[in-house]
Amino acid sequence: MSFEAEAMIIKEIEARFHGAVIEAKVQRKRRIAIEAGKEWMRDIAKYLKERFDFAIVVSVSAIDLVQERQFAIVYHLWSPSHRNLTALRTKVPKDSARAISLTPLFESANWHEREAHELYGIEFDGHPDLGRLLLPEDWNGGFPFRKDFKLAE
Amino acid sequence: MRRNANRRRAYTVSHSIFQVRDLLRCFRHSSCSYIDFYGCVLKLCNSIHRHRICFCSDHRFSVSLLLEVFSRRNGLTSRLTCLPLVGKMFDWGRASSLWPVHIATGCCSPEEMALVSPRYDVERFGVLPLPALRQCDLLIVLGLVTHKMAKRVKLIYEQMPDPKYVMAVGACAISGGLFWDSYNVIKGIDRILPVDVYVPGCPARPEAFIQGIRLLQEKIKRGPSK
Amino acid sequence: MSTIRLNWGPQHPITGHLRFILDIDGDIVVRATPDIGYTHRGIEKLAENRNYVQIIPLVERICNVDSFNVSLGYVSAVEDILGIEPPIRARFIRVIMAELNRIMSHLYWLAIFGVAAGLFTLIMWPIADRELFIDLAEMVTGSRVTYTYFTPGGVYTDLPEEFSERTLKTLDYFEKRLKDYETIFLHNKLYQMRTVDVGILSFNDALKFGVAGPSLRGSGAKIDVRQDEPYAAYDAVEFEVPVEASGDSYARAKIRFSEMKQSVSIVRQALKQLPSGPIRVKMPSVVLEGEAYTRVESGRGELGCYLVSNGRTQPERLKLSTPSFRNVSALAYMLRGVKVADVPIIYHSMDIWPLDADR
Amino acid sequence: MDYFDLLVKVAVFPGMAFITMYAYFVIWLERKLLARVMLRIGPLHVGRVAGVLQVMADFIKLLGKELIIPYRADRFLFISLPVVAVGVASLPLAAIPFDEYWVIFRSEFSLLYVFAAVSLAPIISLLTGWASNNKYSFIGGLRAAYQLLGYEVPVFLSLASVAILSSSLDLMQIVRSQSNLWFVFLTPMGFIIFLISSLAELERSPFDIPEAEQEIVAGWMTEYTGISFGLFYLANYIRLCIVSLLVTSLFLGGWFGPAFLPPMIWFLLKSGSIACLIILIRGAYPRVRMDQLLRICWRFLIPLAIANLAITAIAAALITGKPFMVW
Repeated sequence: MSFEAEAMIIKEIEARFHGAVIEAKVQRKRRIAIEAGKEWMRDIAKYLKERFDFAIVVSVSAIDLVQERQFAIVYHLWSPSHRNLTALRTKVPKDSARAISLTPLFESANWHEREAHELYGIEFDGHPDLGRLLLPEDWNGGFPFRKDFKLAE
Repeated sequence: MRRNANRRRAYTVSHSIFQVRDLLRCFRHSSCSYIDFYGCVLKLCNSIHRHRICFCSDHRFSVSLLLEVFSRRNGLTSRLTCLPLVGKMFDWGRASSLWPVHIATGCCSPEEMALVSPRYDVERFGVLPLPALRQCDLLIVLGLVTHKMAKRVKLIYEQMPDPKYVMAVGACAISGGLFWDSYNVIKGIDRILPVDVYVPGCPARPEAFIQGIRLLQEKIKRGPSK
Repeated sequence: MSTIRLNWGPQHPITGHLRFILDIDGDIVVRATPDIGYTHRGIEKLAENRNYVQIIPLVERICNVDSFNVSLGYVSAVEDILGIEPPIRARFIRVIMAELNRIMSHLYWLAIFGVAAGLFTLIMWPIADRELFIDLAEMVTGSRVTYTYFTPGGVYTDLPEEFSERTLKTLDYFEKRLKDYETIFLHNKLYQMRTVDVGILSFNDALKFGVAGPSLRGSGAKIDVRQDEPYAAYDAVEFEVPVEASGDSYARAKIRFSEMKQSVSIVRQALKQLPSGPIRVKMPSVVLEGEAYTRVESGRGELGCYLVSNGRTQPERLKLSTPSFRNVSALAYMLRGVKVADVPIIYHSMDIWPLDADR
Repeated sequence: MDYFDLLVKVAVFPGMAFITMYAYFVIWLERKLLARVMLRIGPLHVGRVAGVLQVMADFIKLLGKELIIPYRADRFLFISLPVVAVGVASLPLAAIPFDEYWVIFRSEFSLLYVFAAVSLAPIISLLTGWASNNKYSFIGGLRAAYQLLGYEVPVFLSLASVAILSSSLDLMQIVRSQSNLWFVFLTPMGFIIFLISSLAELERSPFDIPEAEQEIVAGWMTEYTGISFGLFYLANYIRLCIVSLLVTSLFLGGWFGPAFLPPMIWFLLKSGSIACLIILIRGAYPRVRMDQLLRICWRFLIPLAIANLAITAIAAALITGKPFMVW
């Protein structure tokens, strides 16, 4: 099975953002994973949106990488016309967890980023409203989704 | 089902509004009687009244209280209200007409919907869901209660008029269930509310619901425990 | 003139598990803020402490009116990571159960949407008919709403013998009932008065807010995971993806009615083609390192399951991107400037299940 | 006038005891009938037969429940309004003739009296909404007042056609003049308009906007607990009974009917079937919006009612030969 459409997207991204893209690969059919530096996220996303019609952010997941002392932030973008899902991935250090928000670009990333902010404590620069979403109003137990937050035994 | 809902158990939730509950706990219909014609009506009402003022009401009275006041003023030593038959009648009325308040707290809510639907039709037993909590007397806690919801459940319970009953439905409401190690789920609703009936299941089946309602009715019909 | 602030929920006859903070000016909603999180259990965090099979019942609880579809999303993610492929019979069974569940989910929606306009008959009829489908599911799995039937590598047990016959009978009956619903709902003049041109969500706005599922297709976007990237055995059955262009509450309602019809036809086809053979492949004992993102079309819309494994028995990260979470974020925009009486209609036309949004 | 006679009439038969029993019956009937429409059984186990004691159990329970008066509510109004509501709701009963003999109070202008009393009800709702000091109650009260603007005019226009047909404002006279032909056949449009607008007047589905459960919880009744809620509940159903009795007197020929049943039975049968109709409508139609109700009333019902009135007046003038003969 060959992945021509996927390879084409990767090729264009790599050509356009040479040096910014750390890793780009086809995972399986209709799944692309691109890893980039965090300062390039908005540019790559913008290019993906305008060039390949990646219009919807379907999910924003943060991952706590314990060994690397980093957070990985994964944006999943869906392109209705290309029928393709791209995982746009970046890493931010745990100590200064700041990332550039994609909400000005994709309104659909708004609540997902709020959630990541609330549960992991990642700051998103340029996000309009990082208010409380899921946890109780008077929650002060830290960021529950970090690995160092221990659940009851 | 627990015969006596007065369960002294330290709860770990520390929200300011929950503190009042401790003071009110002994005034439950089943543990103590302020509405059930067994004397000491006025005293208990007054003490509840002091704590309730912050929520919703600045005064409370009930027909039984009026009867009590009337009979004391006229030197009747409240004989009328002590008649066992009158008490029995009220117990029957309460048991036969349980109006549950509409609050969905967790995943058992579709099963509650099935409960009022044609196949299980709980209106046969006089259970009629009503929109406004001021008119309701049965709080069905449907499944898990998170910390955020717990404050509301608490408030809802305080705002319901006495006598009121609580039914904990589902494993989550009883003990935390599947989410026993979650950081946001209260491990058992009886930590914040006095529960009358426990209905197990995850989610509880409508048959179990009906059984729970029947048990509650029996409990009410037996009258207050002394 | 000053506005009045209304708090709708969590104890309110329509809102279910979430709260709306409505600022109203007269009869017009000036600002609406959905406030979710009343059922936030941290399922994704809990999943990091469970092994892969133990997570299935956990995941089902995020949307237990639609649990076949939700667990299908998770199970296929596990299969992607393990690199196993379920046998063909299991895939057809998955399609059958998923579509039956879609009908159940839409019937549940119909009940709530009917009552949003104050007609209590319409809460009872669909729920009563939903019971028939629950019976079918119970026959197969032994449980009413949370089944834990799909396992990585296939399904848990085979279908009972009389299942096919009874399903066909139920479907015949249900098609007749569907006509009744259309009479009392879709063709009811008063319902049309309440829903047509209410809560319009344009195509561009729908894409912008990332709305999912029937709500998205009601705005004219032909996006359906079952067609975009067929999973299970959806490539072997024929079906249409209904699309309405107008984007109002009535269009979203119509979409769900058409989807129920399509589901009936899909189940019939799948039952006809149902091959014999094994129902499960064995799970490998070693979990590989890797990640997978699977999408399924649940009753409420696209559900994404992002699973990261680090080779241990417990996943590194499980992220569920749920349709209700995506839809509820669009509500703040949709409810601005509408009449107070339209708020329940718009809210329930999106078919939001707050448990699903909170996770 | 015999005072004992009057006392019996006020207290027992057409008066309070009867109307309470009737309302009790209608509440029970509504729960059973709606349950049947919804494919359910309805109340069953309370009381030996078909849950007949269900409503009694409800009221006994409400009697024993705590009464909560909201903080900063208008206490006097809040406590007194439920009682006033029941009183006001049963006021029209005084002038409704059940028979040639069974009427509490006869007057030349009883029709006007009845409708003056009937249109007091929204005032109660408005006051209740205001007295409760609750946003939902307040909105509900305001909605009731708005609704009044919608249905009041068509009600009176359709009544005018009845008055023209019988050349009288006396309810007794109106019923008597239907001894041969009921007015529902003479002015069917008036009947339909009256029925629709009385649904709005009763705040019942599809016009239950002031107590729209899905929007404003229980409308103006939101804050009421215990027996004060019970009294409002009773008052609502008393109003329903009154309207069904009125429709019977005005359009369905009152107590007239074939001789194999006593006249009183005919009267109750007819009004009971009107009550059933009103109940069944609740099982079939969703609620409309406020602006839609006003649009229905002003764009549709009022022109129809005026046309109906004109046609009735002209036809009556032609037939009787007396132009503008009324009173």
